Amino acid sequence: MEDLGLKIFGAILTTIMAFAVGMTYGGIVRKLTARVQNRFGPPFYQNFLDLVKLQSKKTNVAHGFMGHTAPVWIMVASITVLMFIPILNGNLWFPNLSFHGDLIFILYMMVFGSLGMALGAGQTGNPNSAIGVTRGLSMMVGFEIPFVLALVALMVQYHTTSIQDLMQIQHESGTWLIFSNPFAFLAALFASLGMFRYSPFDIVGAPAELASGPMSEFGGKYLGTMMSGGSIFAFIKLTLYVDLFLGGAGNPDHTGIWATLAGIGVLLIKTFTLYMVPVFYGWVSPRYRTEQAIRYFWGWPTALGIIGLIWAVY
Amino acid sequence: MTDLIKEQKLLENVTNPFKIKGRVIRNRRVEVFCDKETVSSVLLYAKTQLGYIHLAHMTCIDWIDENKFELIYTIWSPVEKVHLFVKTKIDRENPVMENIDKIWDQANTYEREMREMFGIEFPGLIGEHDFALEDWDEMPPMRKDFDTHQYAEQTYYNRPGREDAKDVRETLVERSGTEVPDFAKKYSRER
Amino acid sequence: MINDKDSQKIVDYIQNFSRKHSLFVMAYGTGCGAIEIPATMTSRYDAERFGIRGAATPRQADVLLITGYLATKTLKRVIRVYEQMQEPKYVIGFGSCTINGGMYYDSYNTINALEQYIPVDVYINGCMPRPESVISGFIKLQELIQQGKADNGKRYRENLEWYRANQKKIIKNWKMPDYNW
Amino acid sequence: MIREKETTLYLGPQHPGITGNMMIKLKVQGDTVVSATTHVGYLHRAFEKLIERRNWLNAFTLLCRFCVPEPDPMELTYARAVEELDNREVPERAKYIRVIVMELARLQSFLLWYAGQAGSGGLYTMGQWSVGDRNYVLDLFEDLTGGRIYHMYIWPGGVRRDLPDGWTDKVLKTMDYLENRQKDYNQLMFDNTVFQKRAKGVGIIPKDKAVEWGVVGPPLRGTGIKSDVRIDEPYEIYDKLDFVVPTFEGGDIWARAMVRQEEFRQSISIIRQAIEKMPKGEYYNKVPNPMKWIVPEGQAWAKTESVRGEIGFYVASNGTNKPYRVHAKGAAYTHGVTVLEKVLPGQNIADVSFIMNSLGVCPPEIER
Repeated sequence: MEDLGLKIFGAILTTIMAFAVGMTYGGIVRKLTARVQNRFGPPFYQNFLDLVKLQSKKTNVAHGFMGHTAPVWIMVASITVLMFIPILNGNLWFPNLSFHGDLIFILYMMVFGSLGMALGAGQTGNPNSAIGVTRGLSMMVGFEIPFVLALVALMVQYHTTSIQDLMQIQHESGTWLIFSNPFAFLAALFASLGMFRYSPFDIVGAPAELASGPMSEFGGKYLGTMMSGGSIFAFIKLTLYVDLFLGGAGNPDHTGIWATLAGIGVLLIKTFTLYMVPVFYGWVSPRYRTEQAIRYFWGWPTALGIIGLIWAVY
Repeated sequence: MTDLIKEQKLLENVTNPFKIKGRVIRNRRVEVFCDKETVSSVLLYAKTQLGYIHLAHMTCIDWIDENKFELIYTIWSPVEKVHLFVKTKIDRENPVMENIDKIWDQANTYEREMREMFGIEFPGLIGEHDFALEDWDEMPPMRKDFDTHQYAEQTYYNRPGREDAKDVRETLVERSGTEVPDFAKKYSRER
Repeated sequence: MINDKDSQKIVDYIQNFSRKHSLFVMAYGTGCGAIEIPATMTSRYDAERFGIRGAATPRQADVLLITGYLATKTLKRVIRVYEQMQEPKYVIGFGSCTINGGMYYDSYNTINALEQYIPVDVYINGCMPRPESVISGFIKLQELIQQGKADNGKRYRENLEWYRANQKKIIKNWKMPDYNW
Repeated sequence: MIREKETTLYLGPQHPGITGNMMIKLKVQGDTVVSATTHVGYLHRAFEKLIERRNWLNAFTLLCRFCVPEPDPMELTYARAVEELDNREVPERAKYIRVIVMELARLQSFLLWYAGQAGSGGLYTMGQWSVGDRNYVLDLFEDLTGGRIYHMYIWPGGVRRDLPDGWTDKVLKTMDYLENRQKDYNQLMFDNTVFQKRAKGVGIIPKDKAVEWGVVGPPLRGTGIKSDVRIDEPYEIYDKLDFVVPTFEGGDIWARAMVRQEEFRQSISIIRQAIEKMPKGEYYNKVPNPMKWIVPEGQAWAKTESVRGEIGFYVASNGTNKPYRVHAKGAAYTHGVTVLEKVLPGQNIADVSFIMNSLGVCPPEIER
C-alpha cells in the first residue's frame, strides 16, 4: 500500500513538473525569439500569466459536447502519455506504468489528443477549424512516417519495445543510441520539427491563412486548458526523445534526493537543447504549404529512417 | 510647344473616323468630346487600332448647374506614352450609360462605384449592387445636391464642441479669451 | 484564519494582475490607425514586454482596438466581433476619429462617437497617435484593470437596450443574431 | 480526382491575413480556391465628398490619409494637378526635396511590405526587423515635417518648409544603414529556400494580359514589361537622375519580390544623387492667402509612381476656393478587385494572403 501511495504522489509530482517545465520552456522561447527579433520580449513567466488570465475568463459559448470536451481530451491524452514515459531512469519518485510494448502504445496515444481536438474543432462549425484539422491530419501523415521508421529501427536493433529497456541498455553500454543509430535519430529529429509546429511547419494554425486554425472558436478556459495540455505534451515529446536517443537521465543505482535532483538537472539540459532545434529552425523559415511540408517529410527524413532501419537490421 | 507631333497625329486619328471634336491640351494630354453613343466605339477603336490598351482611370463629374453628368475615360498607350481623355456628357435625370466592361474588365469596378455614388445605370453590369456602401437608401451620395454634413448631423451623435470647419484660431480665442495675434491675422478668412 | 473577504481580495488581486499583464489584442485593423500597430508591436516599441500580443480570433481576444474612423459597414462587423469576445473584454478607442469624428466629422459614412455604440474603456487621442501614446493608452488600461474599474462587458450587458437602439439607428438592415452568449 | 465539396470561406474583414480591412469571399475545394469575390467598402470615408467641402489647401489633411502605408505620393499627385490648373511654377530646390521625400516614402513603404510579405508567409523575424528599421526612416520624416506617418509637407508651389540643418547628413547616414541591412534581409528572406519555394510559380499574372487588366507598378514590372511613371512621364527631376527601372520575367510572387528588392536599392541611390545635386534657393512659390486661394477653372490629370504602382488624380475646378471634384485612382483600385479576382482561382488557400501582399492591395485606396 505504501508503494501505491508513493506512486500516486509521484504521478502528481510528475504532472506538475511536466506542466511547469513545458510552460517555462514556452516562456523562454518567447523571450529568446524576441531577442532574435531585436526586441526586449516578455518575461519568462509570461505564459503562466496568460494561463491564469485565460482560466479566469468567462465563457458563455456552447459548441456542443465535443466542443466542450476537446481541451479535456488533449489534457487527458497528455497526462496519460506522460504516465507511460520514464522521466528518470529507474527512479521511484517518477514512476511509470512501463510495460513491454509501451513504445507502440505511446505511438497510438500521442495521436489521441489530436483526434479529440479534431472532433472538437469539427463541431464548432468554423470553416477555418475544419481546414485546420484537415491540414493537421495531413501533416501527421507526413511526419509520422519518419518517426515510426526511426522507432521501428530502434525496436529492431535492440529487440525490445520497452522504453525502460532501451534506457537501461544505454545506461549499461555507456553509449547513447544517437551514436549507435544516428540515422534513426536524424529521421526522428526531422519528424520532431513537424511535431512542434514551429515554422516552417506551423501550417495547422497559420494566422495569416486560417486565423488560428482548429483553435479559432476556443477561447478563455478552453484555450487555457489546451495551452497547458500542449505544454505537457511538448515536455513529453522532448523527454521521449531524450530517453530514446540521448541516454535518458538519472541513474538507477542512485535514487537519493540529490541524485534525483541531479537527474532532473541533466534532463532539463538535454530537453532544452533538443527543444532549440525546431525553435532555431522556426526563426528563419517561412511557412511551407501543406503539400510541400508532406513532400519534405517523405523526402530525406523518410530516406534516413529507411537507412536507419537497414542499419539496425545489419 | 513645337513638338506636339504625336499628340496632333493622335487627335487626327481619333477625331477623323468619328467626326468628333477634340483638342491637344498639352504634352502627352489629348482630349476628345463625343456623344454618349460613340464613347464605346471610340474606346474600342483606340484600344484595338491605336494601341491605347491601358484604362488608366474613369471618373464622373456632377455638373449640377448644367444638369449633366460628365464621364471621363482616361486611356494610355504604353508605346506612345500619351493620355487620351474621352469625355462625354449625359443627362442627369435617369442617367444611363453604356457598359464597357467587355472592353476592359476593370471598368466593372469603376462602373459599380459610379452606379452607387452617382446613380448612373449601366445596363448589363455584373456585380453586387453594394460596392462601398451597405444598405444605402438615400440619394446617391456623390451627387452635388446631397449634403453630407447635414446627413451626418442628423444621423450620428455629434459631440458638443465640435463645430463645422471652423477656424482653429477662433476656437482658441474663444477658449482662452485672448486676441488673435497680428501675425496670424494675415490668413484669416474674413479678409 | 482567512475570512472570505480577504481570500476574495487575494484572488481578485491575482486575477487582475494576470489580466493586466496578458492582453490579447484583436487583430482587426478597422481604420488607418492600424498602420501604427505593427510599429507598436515590433522592435523599437515592443508592446510584448507588457504582455500585449495579437490574437487572431475574437474568442481568444481581450482587447478590441478600434483604430480610427469606423465606417457604418465596419461598425456592423465590429459589433459582431465585440459580441463574440468573451468577458472580461476591453475596448480602446484609437485616434481622434473615435472621439468626435476627427476630420471625418461631416462624412455620411463614418460614426462620430464610438461610445454611443459600444462601451469604451480608454481613448487615445491624436491622428495618428504615436506608438508611445498607444503604449501609454495600454498602460492606462492596465491601471484600470488593476483597480477593477474596467467593466466593459458588464456595462454593455446592463445598457444593452440603449446601445442596441443606437446601433439600429445606423445599421439599417439589422440581420444579426441576438446577444445571447 | 475525387470531386470535393465546395466550402465558402470568408476571408475577412476581421482576419489576420488580410492587408487592411476588406473581405474576400472564397469558394474552396479542399485547399484550392475555385472562385474569389472581393467585397470592399469597410473603409469608405467619402473623401471625395469631403474634399468638395474643404479649401484647396485644407484638402491636404484628407488627401494624405487616402492610403495609409504611403501618404506622400497622394499629396504630390494632387499638388501637381493643382499646379497644372493654376500654372504655378515650382522652384528647382523644391523639386529635389520632393523627390527625396517621395523616395523616402517609398523606402518606408518597402520596409512595411517586407513585413507584410514575410509575415503572411510565416517569417515573423523579417517583419520585426524591417518594421523596426522603418522607424529610422520615419524619424527623418519627423525631423522634416513634424509627423511620423502623415506629413502634409508637399504643397502646390513647392514644399512647406526648407530642410532643417544637418538633415541631409542624417539621411545619408540612414541610407548607409539601410544598405547594410539589405544584406541581412536578403539572407533571411530572398536567399531562403523555403521562401523561394513558396513564391516561385504562384499568383502568376500573364504578360500579354497584364496591361489590359490594369496591372501597374511592381507587379507589371514583374511580368517583364518596363513601365514606370518616373520614366514614361517624368515628373519633378526624375529625368535628370540616373536610375534603373528593374524588370523581371515570370509574373509570379517571386518576380515581384525581386523587382521590389532591386527598387529598394535604386531608391537609396536616387536619394543620394538628389542630395548631391540639390541646388540652393527658394523652396516655395507662395500661394497668396491659402484660405481664399482661388484656382482657375479647368480639369487636370496628374499621375505619380508610388510603391504599389501609378496613382492618378483627376481634379476639376469651377473657379472657386474649393475643389469641384477630386477623384483618385490608386494602384490597388484594380489590383485589389479585378486582378485579385482573376489571379486567385486555382491557387492554394495558403497563398491567398501571400498573393494579396505581393500585389500591394491597400483597401483604403480602393474605396476611399
